[in-house]
Amino acid sequence: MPTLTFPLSRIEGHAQIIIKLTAGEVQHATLQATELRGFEYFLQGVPAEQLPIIVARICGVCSTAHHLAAIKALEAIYQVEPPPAAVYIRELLMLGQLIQNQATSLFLFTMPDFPGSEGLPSMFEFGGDDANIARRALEVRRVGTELIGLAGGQFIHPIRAVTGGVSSPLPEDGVRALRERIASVLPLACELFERYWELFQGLHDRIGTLGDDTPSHYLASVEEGHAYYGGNLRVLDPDGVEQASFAPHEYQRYLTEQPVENSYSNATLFNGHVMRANSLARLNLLPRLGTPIADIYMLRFQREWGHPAHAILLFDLARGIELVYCLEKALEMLEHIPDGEIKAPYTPRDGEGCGVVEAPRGPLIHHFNVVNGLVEKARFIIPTQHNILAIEQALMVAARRYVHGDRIDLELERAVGRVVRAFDPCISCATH
Amino acid sequence: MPTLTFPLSRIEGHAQIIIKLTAGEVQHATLQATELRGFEYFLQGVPAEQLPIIVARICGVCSTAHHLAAIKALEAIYQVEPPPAAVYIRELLMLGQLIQNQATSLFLFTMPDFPGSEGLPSMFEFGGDDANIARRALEVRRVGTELIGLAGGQFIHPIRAVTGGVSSPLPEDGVRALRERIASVLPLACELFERYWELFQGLHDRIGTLGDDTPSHYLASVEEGHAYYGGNLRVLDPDGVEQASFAPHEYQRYLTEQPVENSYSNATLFNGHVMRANSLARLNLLPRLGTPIADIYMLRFQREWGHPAHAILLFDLARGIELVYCLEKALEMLEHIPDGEIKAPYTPRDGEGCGVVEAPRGPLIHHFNVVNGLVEKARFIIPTQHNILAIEQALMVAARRYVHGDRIDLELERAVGRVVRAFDPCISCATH
Amino acid sequence: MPNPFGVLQLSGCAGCEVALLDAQEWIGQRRLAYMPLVLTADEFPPVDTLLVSGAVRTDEDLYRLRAASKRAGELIAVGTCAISGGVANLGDRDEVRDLFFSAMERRHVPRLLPKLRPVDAIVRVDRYLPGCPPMPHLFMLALFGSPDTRLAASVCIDCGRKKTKERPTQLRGLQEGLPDPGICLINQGYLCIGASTRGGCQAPCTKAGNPCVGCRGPSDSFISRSSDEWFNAIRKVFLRMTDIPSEEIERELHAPHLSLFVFQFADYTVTTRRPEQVL
Amino acid sequence: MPNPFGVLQLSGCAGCEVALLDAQEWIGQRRLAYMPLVLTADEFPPVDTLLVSGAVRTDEDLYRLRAASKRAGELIAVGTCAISGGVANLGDRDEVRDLFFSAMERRHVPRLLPKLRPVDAIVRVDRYLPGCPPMPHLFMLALFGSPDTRLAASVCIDCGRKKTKERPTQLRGLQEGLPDPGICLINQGYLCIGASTRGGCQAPCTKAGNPCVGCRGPSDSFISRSSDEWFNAIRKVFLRMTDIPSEEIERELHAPHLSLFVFQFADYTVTTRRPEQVL
Repeated sequence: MPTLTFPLSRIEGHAQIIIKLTAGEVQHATLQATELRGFEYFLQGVPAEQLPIIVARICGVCSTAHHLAAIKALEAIYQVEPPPAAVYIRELLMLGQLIQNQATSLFLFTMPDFPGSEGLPSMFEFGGDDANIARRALEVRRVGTELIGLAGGQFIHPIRAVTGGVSSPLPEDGVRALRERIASVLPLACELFERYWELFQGLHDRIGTLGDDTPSHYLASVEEGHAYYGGNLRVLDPDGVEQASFAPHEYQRYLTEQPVENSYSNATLFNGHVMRANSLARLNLLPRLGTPIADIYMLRFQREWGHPAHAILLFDLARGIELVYCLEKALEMLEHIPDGEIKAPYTPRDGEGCGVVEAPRGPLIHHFNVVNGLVEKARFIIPTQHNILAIEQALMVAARRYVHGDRIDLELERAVGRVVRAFDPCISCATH
Repeated sequence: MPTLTFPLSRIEGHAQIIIKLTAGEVQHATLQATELRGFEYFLQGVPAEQLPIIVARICGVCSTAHHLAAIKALEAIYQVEPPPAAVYIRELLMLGQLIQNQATSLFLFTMPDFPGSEGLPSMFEFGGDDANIARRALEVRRVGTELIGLAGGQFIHPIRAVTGGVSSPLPEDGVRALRERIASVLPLACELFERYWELFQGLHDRIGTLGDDTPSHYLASVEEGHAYYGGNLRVLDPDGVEQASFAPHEYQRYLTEQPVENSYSNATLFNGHVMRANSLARLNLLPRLGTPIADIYMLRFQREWGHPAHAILLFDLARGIELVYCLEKALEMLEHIPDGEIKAPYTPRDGEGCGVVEAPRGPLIHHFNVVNGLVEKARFIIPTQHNILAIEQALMVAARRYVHGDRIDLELERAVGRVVRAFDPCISCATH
Repeated sequence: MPNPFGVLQLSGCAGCEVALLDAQEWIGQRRLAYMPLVLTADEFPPVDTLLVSGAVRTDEDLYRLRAASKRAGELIAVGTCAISGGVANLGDRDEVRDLFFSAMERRHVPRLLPKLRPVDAIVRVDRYLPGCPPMPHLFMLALFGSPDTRLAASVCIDCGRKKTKERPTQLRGLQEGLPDPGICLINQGYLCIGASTRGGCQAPCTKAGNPCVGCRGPSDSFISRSSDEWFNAIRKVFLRMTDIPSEEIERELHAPHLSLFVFQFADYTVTTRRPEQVL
Repeated sequence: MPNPFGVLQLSGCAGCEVALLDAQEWIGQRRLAYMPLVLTADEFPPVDTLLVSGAVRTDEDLYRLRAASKRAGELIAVGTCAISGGVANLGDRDEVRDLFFSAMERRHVPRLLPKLRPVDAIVRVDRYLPGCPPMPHLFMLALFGSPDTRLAASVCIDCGRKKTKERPTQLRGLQEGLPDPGICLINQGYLCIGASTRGGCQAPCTKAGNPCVGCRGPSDSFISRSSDEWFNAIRKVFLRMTDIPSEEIERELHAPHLSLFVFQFADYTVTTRRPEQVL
C-alpha cells in the first residue's frame, strides 16, 4: 500500500515517478507531469497569424519544432507552398534543434548516470581523464544553438520562418563562420560519443540489463536523408514491418489521445497500441542514414543490438548517432545554400489544417481551426505524449525487477531515472 | 531521494506518513494531516454562548471533551462555579467518552495489527476462537456511547452540559438501566483485554521490539481517582520526576505551539522538549488508579515493563487498563448520583478564559477571548498536537530499523501503522 | 455476505461514522467493504451503497469522491457536512476566508479548494440522510429500510413536551436559566425550531432541556424550497405561540449555530432535492 | 568555487535555462549548486544568487519558491514568466479559465492555483532580468556584471536599420510581405515596438526582418509606470513617423503576442519595480 515517489532531475520540466505497491506487489508505475499552462485553452480567440510566435513558447527546448509545425499548419489552411529555398533554411533550423537537443540529452542528462556504481549528480562532476567532458559537451551543444540562431534569427523562440517561407535570407558571413565551427566540432562530438559508448557498456555490465525490451510499435516522420522537417507519419510494427504511413491531416484515424488521471499530460495510442517515438524509433525505421560517419556508427549499433532494436536504454545510443548525423548533414547543407524566392504570396483564409515536424522526441503535430482569422480550436499532439505509455510500461519492468515481495532494492531509484531519461521526455511540451 | 508515502487507516481522520530518504538514509519522517476546516478562523465573531454547541463539531469522536472544555473556558470568563452535582454528571460524561474511545482504539484500531505475521485488515476478519471479538468489542464500546447519551443527552455532540452546570438532571430509570449494562459488560471487557494482551505479546515476540523507548516527558491533567474532568496540567520528566504542575490559564508559559510545514496540524512542545500525552502518560503519572481490577492490571503492567515505561506500543496496553478503570469508576459513580443544585446563576461578561479536560488523548485546552459577547479569538490546544513530535520521533526509529542503505524492508509499512496507532491520533481535532 | 457497502469520509468530524458503529446491528447482514476508520483497504471497491460523510474541502476530497462514486450503486449523502458543507461554512465570510487561506497556503500539504462544497455539487446523490449526526436507527433505515418508511414529521412529534397557553414576551438565551422539564420550550421562551424540523431523531436534545437547533433540516414541505420559507414557518410558530417580537426571532435565526443547519437543503446546491430522497 | 548560485524553474518553457547553458562562460567561475534540469540535487542548498524562471502556477511552484527564497542571498526574476506570469496570462479571461479549471480539476495531480502569479507577488525580488528568453550575455551580466553596466537604452539602438522619410498609411500584418533588409520596419508599415523596448538584446528579431514584440519590456522610463504610458509612447512614435490611424495602432497593441510582454512590468504586481533593479 505504500507509494514511492521519485523526483526527477536531468529531464526537461517538472515530473515525478509514482510507484504504488500492494502487499509487496507493484500495482502502478506512473510518470506524473506536475505542470500545466493550458495552451489549448488560452489560444482560443487568438489571431491565427500570431501562432508561430506564441506557440514557440510552449517549450524553450523545442521551440523551433513548435514554430515550424505551427507555420506548416497555417500553410495547410492558407494553401500555400513555401519555396524550396525557404524549406532549405527551415531544415537547417531543425538540424540545429536536433544538435542542441541530442547533445544536451546525451551529455548533460544521461551520461552522468553511467560511471561507477552510483553515477554522478551532473556532468560537471566528471573527474580524472573525463574532467573536461563538460566544457567540450557544451561546446558541441552550442553549435546547435548557433545554427538555430543563424537559420532562425534567434537561438530560442526563433522568428525567421514565417507563413509562406522565411522573412530574410541567411547572411553569407554567418553561414561561412558556422560551417567552420561545425567542422571543428564534429571530431569533438565523435570523441565524446565514443567515450559515451564505453561508459554505456560499463553500465550494461554492472546492471545486466538495458531495460524493457518488449518488441513495440515505433512512430516517426522520417525517410533516408531527411532533415527532421517531417512528412508522412510512418509506423513500424513490433516485427519491424512498416504497418502504416499517413499524412499529418489523417492522424486522427490512427492516433488517439487519452487523458491520464495522475498527470497533466495526455497519452497517445496507435490503433490502441502502446508505441514509442524518439531516436530509436527513427533508427528502427531507417536502416541507414546517409552520412559517412553516422552510418559507421549505425553498422556498429546494428551488429551489437540487431535491427529493429528494442531495449529502451538504446534510445540513448541512438541519440548519439543522430547527433553525428545532424552535424554531418548540416555541414553538407551549409555548403550549398540555394538561391531563389524565399517567400510565397498567400491570402489568409479560414479553415482547418495540420502541420508536422519530426521534433527531437518524435512527430509533433499542430492542428488548428481558424474562423474569422481567429483560432477556434488548437490541438497539439506532442511527441512525449506518444511515449507516455511506453515509459510507464518500462517503469513497470524496472519496478518489478527491484521490488521483491518484502523489500525494495534501492537501485530502483537509479533505474527509474535511467528509464525516463532514455525517453528524454519534455514535460513543458507534453502538458503545454 | 525517493519519498515513501503510507496512507493510514484505523485512525480518526485523514493523514499519511511521509518518509524521505537520501542515498539510503532516512532524512525525515512526517505525519501529514491532510484535512482542515479552520475553526480558529471561522469562530471569530460568533456569539460566545453558542461555543459549546459549535465546537463539539470539531470532532465526533471526542465531542464530549470539546463540549466540556468550551463550557469550562466560558465559566472561567463568566467567573461561575458549576455546582458539585453538575460536575458529577459531567464526569460521567467524560467516563463515557473514555470508554467509547479506548474500546474503539483497542479493538477496532490496534488489535487487528497483532495476529499472524501480517495482521488483519479489520476487527471483522478475526476467525477461529476469536471470531466473536467484533460483536463483543462493539458491545463494550456501545456502553460508552450509552453513558454519553445518558449523561450528555445525545451520544455524539452532547448538549446536557451548559454554562453554569447542566440543563436537567439524569433520568433515574436511565441510570439504573445503564448500571446494569455496565455491570454485565465489565467481565466481557476484561476477557477481551486478556486476549488483547496475549496477542500483543505474540507481536512483541515476532518483531522483537515495542518501538521507540526513548525516555520522554509526559503530560496529563489527572490525579488518583480522577474522572478525566481535568485540573492542573502535570509534567513528568524522562526520569519519572514531576517537573511542573500548572493551571490551564498558565499553559502559555510551558507549552509552545509550532506550525508543521508538511501538515495542517501544529505541534506542541513542553519548554522546548518533545513530550507525550495519552494513556501511557497518565499511567506514568499515576502509579495506581484506585479501582480493584484496573489496579491488578497496573501491577502486572509495571512488573513487566517498569515504571515509568517508555516503549510506545505500551500506549496500547495502557488504554486497556484505562478501559477497565473507566467501567469500574462509572459503575461506582452511578451508584450514588448526588442530589442538589445542577446549575449556578451567572451573568455573561467579556474577558479571556481557559478550560481544560483530560480527553482520551491527553489534556485538551480551549482558550477564548470574548468581546461584546462575541468570540474575538479562539485557540485550541489539542492533545494529538502534544504527541506530533513524539510520533515523528518514533517514526524515525521505525524507519531506521527497516531501511538498510540499499534496500527497504516492507515490514516498515506495518511498523508505521503500529507507531501511529499507538498514539491514537485524532486528525479532525489536531487540525480543527 | 451480500450487498457490500462503503463509507467514504471527506472533511468532517467522524461523528457520522461513530453513529454508524453504534448501529452495530448491520454486522453479519451487510458486508462493510470500505471504511478506512476501521478497515485497512487499498483501493475503493465496487459497492452497492456508498455512504458519504463530510464536505468537499480539499482536492483529495474531490478526487476520492469522484473515484468512489464511479464504483458505487446508490450514493447516500450522510450528515450536515455532506449535505451542505456543515460547520466550516461559518468561514464563508470574506475577511475570515482571506486570513485563513493566506495562513494555510504557506504549508506544503494537499490543497484546500477555494470554496467548501456539498457532495451533490460534485457527483449525483440518490438519497440524503440528514442529522448531526444521524441517529444509529436512521443508519439502519438507510441500509435496510423499505422506501416507504415514514418517520415522525417533525421533532415536536418526537419530543412530547406539553404545549401551554403561556405566551412569553422575550427570548431566553440558549443556555439561560433552567427549563421546566415537562413544558414546551417555546412556551418557556427558548428559540426551539423543532416544530418544522424533520423528525425521526426521537428528540434527545429537547428531552434533555435543550432547544432543537434543526440538525435534521427542514421537514418535507420545505426541502425543495429556500431557507427563507423555512424561516417564515418558524416565525409563524412563534407568532402563534408567543408575544416575542418578530425581529428578535429573525435576528436569532441567523445565529451561527442555527445557520449551520437551517441552510442545509435548498441553499447550497443547484440540484433540487426532493422530499422522497430524504430519510 | 565561490559564490554558488541556483536556478529554480517554476512553470515555464525552460527557454531561460537553455539560454543560461549557452552562457557557458560561467563554468569554473561560479558554482552551480542547484538546477534540476542538469543537476541531481535533493534539497535546495544555500546560494548567494538565486535565478528564478517561470511563473507561479501550481501549489508546488508556490512551495518551492518560498522554500528556496529563504536559502538565497540575492533573488533575480528571470524572463517574462517570472516577471509577469508570461504566456499563460493569455488564459486570464473568464470563459477560458472556467473551461480550463473544470477540465483540469478532474485529474489527480498537484493543484493549479486559481490565478497565475509573478514571482514578486510571493517573495521579495532584488533584480529583474527580462527577455523571452534573455540572451546569454545578459545572464553573464546578471551573474558577474558590475551594478553600473549600461546597456543600449532601446532595441532601436541595437537594431541599426535606417530610418527614412517614408510614411506608411496602414499597418502590415505581422507576417505580411517581405521586408526590405536595411530600412526601419516602421517605415515599412510593420508594428515594431523596438523604439521604447529595453535594449541590450542586440536586436536579433528586427535584424532578421521581424518586428520587435517587446520581450525585454519597457525601457527604463516606463518600468515603474503603467503599461498605458508605454502604449502612449509607442503611439507617439507612430504618429511622428507614419500616417497610420492611431486607432489601428491602438487595436494592434492589445494583440495577444504583444500583450504577453507589454504588461510585463507595472501591471502585474503590487510592488513597484525600480529601473535600477532591471538589467
